Amino acid sequence: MPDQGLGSIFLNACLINNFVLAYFLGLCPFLGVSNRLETAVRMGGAVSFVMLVASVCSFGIERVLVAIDAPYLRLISFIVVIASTVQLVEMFIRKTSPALFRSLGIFLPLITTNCAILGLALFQTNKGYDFAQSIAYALGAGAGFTLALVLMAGLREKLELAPVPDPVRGTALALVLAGILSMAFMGFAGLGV
Amino acid sequence: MLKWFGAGSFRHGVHPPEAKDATRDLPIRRLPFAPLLVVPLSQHLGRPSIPVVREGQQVVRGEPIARPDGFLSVAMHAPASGVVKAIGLAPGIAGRMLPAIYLKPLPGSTQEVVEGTPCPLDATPEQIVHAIQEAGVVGLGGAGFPTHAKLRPPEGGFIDTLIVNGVECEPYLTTDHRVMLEQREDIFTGLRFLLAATGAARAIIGVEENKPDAAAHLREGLPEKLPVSIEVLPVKYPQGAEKMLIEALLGRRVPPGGLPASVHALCVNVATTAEIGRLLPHGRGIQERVVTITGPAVRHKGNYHVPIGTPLHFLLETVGVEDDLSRVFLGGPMMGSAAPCLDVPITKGTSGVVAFTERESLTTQVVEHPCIRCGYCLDACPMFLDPSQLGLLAANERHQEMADRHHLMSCFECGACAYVCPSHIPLVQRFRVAKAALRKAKAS
Amino acid sequence: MSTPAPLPTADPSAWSMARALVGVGLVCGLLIVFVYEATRPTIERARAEALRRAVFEVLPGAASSQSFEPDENGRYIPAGANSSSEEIVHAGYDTDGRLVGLALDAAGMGYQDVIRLLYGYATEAEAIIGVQVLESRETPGLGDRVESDPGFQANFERLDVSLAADGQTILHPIEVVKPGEKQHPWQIDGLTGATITSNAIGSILRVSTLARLPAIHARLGDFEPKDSEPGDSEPGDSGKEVAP
Amino acid sequence: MVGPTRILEIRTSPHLLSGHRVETIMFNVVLALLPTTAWAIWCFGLKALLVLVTALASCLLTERAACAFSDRPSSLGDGSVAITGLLYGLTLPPGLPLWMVAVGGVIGVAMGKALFGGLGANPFNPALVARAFLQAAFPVAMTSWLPPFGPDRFGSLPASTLAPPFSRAVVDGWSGATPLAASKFGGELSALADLATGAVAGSLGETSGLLILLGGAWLVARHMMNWRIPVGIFTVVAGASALLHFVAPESHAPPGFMLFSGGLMLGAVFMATDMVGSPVTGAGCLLYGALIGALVVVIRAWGGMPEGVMYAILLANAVSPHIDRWIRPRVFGQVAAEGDG
Amino acid sequence: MNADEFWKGLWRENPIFVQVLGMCPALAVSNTARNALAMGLATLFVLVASNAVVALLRDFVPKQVRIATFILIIATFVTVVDYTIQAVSLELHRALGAFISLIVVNCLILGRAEAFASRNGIGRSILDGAGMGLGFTLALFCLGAVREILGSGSLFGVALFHAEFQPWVIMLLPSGGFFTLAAWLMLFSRWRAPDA
Repeated sequence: MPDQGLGSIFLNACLINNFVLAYFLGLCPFLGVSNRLETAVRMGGAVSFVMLVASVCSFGIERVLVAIDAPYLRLISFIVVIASTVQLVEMFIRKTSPALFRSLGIFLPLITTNCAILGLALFQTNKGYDFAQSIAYALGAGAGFTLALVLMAGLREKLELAPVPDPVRGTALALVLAGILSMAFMGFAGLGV
Repeated sequence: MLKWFGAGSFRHGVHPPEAKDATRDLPIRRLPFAPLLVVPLSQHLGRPSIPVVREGQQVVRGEPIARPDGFLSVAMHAPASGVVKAIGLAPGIAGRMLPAIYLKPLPGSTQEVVEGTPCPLDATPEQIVHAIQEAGVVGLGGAGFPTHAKLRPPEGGFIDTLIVNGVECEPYLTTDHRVMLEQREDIFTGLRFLLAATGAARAIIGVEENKPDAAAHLREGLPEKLPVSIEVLPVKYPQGAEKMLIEALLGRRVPPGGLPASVHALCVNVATTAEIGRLLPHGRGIQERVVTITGPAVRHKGNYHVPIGTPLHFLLETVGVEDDLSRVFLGGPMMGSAAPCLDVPITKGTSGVVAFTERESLTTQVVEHPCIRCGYCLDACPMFLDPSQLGLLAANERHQEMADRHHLMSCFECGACAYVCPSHIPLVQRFRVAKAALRKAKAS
Repeated sequence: MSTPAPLPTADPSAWSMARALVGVGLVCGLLIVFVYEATRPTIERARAEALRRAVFEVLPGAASSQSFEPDENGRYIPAGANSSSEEIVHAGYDTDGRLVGLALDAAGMGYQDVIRLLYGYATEAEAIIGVQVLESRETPGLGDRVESDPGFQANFERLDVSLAADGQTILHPIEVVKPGEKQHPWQIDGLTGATITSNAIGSILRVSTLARLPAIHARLGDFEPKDSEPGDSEPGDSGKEVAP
Repeated sequence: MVGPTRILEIRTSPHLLSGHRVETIMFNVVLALLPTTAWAIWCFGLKALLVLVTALASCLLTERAACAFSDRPSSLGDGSVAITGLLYGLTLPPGLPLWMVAVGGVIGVAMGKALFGGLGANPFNPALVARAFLQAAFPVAMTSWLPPFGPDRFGSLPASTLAPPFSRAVVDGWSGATPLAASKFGGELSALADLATGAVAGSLGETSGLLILLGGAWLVARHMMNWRIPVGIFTVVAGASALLHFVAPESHAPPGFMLFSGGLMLGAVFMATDMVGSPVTGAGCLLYGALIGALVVVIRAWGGMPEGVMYAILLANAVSPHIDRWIRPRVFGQVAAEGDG
Repeated sequence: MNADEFWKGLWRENPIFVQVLGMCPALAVSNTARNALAMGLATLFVLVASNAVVALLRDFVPKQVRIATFILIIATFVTVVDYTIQAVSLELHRALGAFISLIVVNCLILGRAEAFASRNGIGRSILDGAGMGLGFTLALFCLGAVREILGSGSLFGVALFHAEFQPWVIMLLPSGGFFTLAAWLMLFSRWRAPDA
């Protein structure tokens, strides 16, 4: 792997190859909670946080798997470790900060089986990022996810007041918006070459 | 730029065509009594007055015919000498039937007015306030708020400036203009009463610069010891609104939901002031008011003393209207309401009658388009609201959100937003519906 | 594994929970290991085959190949099967066992994402004689033409990367010029409409050649077929394979 | 005569309307676009005319069909689609095959507008949605430029213009680079005078900055355009590019070049100012303009593409609901400390 | 009605067009019909196998660890599929990339395991899995076919048009995926409108 700069990795994960708009990862929360800006922001925060946790976890797991030469356990251990770590974090947050739990915590169980999280773990492993690069990647992916979610929520809140035809309302509308956003994000292509 | 912020004017607002030329120079004339006068018992905000006459009773012009029901209510006086024909329902301006006293003037009824107990200039504030209530004085600018009710400063507060509203920013109307030219002494007398009642140290008469003659006339006759100044303001709508006028003259902004008293000011319409000055020294009550009758459909446009309760059809017949009369507004075209039918009587709040023919109708044949978010309404709204967003929310019946997040209740329905709206969205109507829905929801 | 639980599910003991998890986990683990072992030879063969094909592609004339990696002294030694060193070099030999050239990995940021290349370096001519894109997410129909466009591929028939006299650097680092303006053997004719991608490829090659060629060139001897005959080792057990 | 029971037309106040009408606004925008359009046709000849006519026709027909499909009265009368069609046509390269022009027109109006509910509901500028779609769908055709003032430009057509539907465009003859591409990839700067008058290769409407400014000035004078948006864009683009040019003159073009090259003028004056997709408050518009300007500079300076105006505006369109949310007029009399609900 | 367990997934409760589940893989690998089909079949296999095993184990696994066990089972089958595809065709594996592994988090599979297989017998669960899996495959194929036909002018790699056909590159890009799915959803909601 080339030694990509951390900034370049961040930009790449955030804008150019936005997890939602270019990789279609995390579509369920993207379509599900982008109706309200407030929930969108909180969901974005929660996902970013879990991404960071998952990134650290999977970096460690991958080191272990390489050491014991068991690549075939990668998927299963990623998912198990990420899920249980998030569970622990959730319990910890519930104990220490009820306010934070109310704003982020309720999303945590939903996120553990989210493709964006596992996707992040798998991609960073495939790309062979080192620790710092993995963190930058996770931060970028989280920021990108939040950005897409927030933009989407703004658009959907605006369109709630518009006379959208019935067959379009709902998921189809969200997809069209996502498609246009995805086209707009193409403008970022090539940043940081 | 300084002028925008300091005394001079308020921000935002619109410039509708003034259309005052037809009547501004015509002296006030008197209109004859209609064959049957209809005096609604609720010509003001607050509780309706309680009749003190019976059916068949004879009354003399100026005699009280109803007494106030509580503090937020005023007395009524007979607009003509005649017989009480009935006490029943009559069509009101909003299309609803309201209780009213039907008065049939005697054939030979004169303009003579009966006098009551005069209120001296050196009376206590409480006495003045009471006298004003007994005189049946309400805001003659159109809002119809009982004037006496706002004269008392709030608990622990004080009023330092009395503002007399001679702005008359509504297009077409020249009532206040004529009053300022013809009833100068009454205005100053009224001012003395008001200053005494409120304890204000000074008074300012605000006049828009399209009435230079009125301002000059007032200045010339200004009594030496009266702490009154006359300020000329640039022409802008809705400068006549209390909050706008206070900002324009004093640079103070009344907080949302607050009263002028919260910035130590009080606004009284110039015609109301004149009426107080005219009535109180004689212990009289309001029996007539000055009304501008104008509009393309009116043949003899002018400013008239019209007895309260004169039905619209009589009034229009007297001044003559075109055959294809299609719309009649009571009050000005910006904030006045359209008369649902010609049975509606002139009330204390009716400052003008503007009639349009089908041909000249200003808003017929408009197609409503969706909001294109041009933002014109934001630049027009004197209250700094977002009428565009409010309109969209109203169309989706999200009334609670309108109030909670977009300050719907600060809207005083001046109509500046709907006036500039290129999509011709009836914004004010939607806001009224939303407010009504909210009130209903709150009540239940 | 399908024994129904004797206890009522309403009140599971810790034991039954642990038993279920461990039981399922064990069976799953076994299944995975079994499938992994069963498919591994096929997969490795396929991978090796793909790599070899790529090496032959960028080193025309090569008939066999062997992978090398540098040891701690910078000496290139035959690489192990699972070596993941980034410094790996694939040497290609012709049918007579002579060194045709070296195939090197290179990667860099393209228009959309990282582009991974394999390029063939002819040791005698000191030129790049073939480039193969291993991985790219470039815009279909635009950026991915670098793989298919014959005009663009023609740049790599003989792209000069000869070393400077001191052997420490490249005499003329590779540069990308506008389409149709190639004048020197070290220039790459850009691809119309895919400027970024062709620039990226040029830059990936330039960076890689500048960084790696001087060191490799100094140790060319390491790649000469010494004692061991090329083409005699078993496929799959080392990086060295035979042509079919 | 006046009968007492005569029923009158009832309507709530205000009973006066200003002269503003949606139709008038739209008509004036079209009017403001005319000089640019005429100049485009003069520069590029018959092919430009055909592209513009096709763009306009496809947009109008799609709108008509969408109205019929959703049982709405025809909305062609409000003139907004005409603007979309004209603007969309002006963003296209002159030799684009007409079938692609038509595809884009259908997509732009159907997907960029009708799906969201028609006039006033489209969060993105439909003309730019159409162009972005074409850019992504037919990248080669969308970046093949023909030089202006070609010989016999009114008598002949390039083969690409009339490419049969669904067929590749054969780019014949000289395919020029736009000034931006030449600057970005070749390090060449075109003369400012050429840029301002439009004697350069590029999309139909991105040729003459002066005529676009003229149209913009007309609209600003008539209060039909929010001047803050272009001002915000120009300020940020000029400022940022001046800074970049000062720091690294060899890799960054000077501000004058940045302002007059590419679609910046057309985008800033006519696209970004689309009322539906832009914020409603004055401060919001300035911010929105600044955001577009910043994005343009970022994409032009560091992105993969020579031009970024289209993407910058689409992205800003997506941000504009948030701007409207954050920047709201402070209701009269509210004290600053109270904050904004 | 046993047959209904099968048919509902194809049409009435189609996972993608009706339930809008499992969209990540549906969009990410549907740029050619072949990839879409391969992904669909891989999902089908995992779905059927995990449904069967979950149904089998439904009385053995206590409620508290149910989800964890399901994930274990699903992850196992996904790993199996991953290696199998790699063995069959490295190229296909490269095209599908990480999205094979991401079948694990396809909400469709966990959803069926939780909502159906853990409450029903093995036969019905297999039918349900097969129906849902086929419905998913069908939907994926619908997407993939449209995207490949327009985006490359071919279907399963076979050119459909004349050589001069201009491909619509956007169809192969993410935005094209969003648009195509949106179009299918709109079509479906129109088709189903009379039922609703």
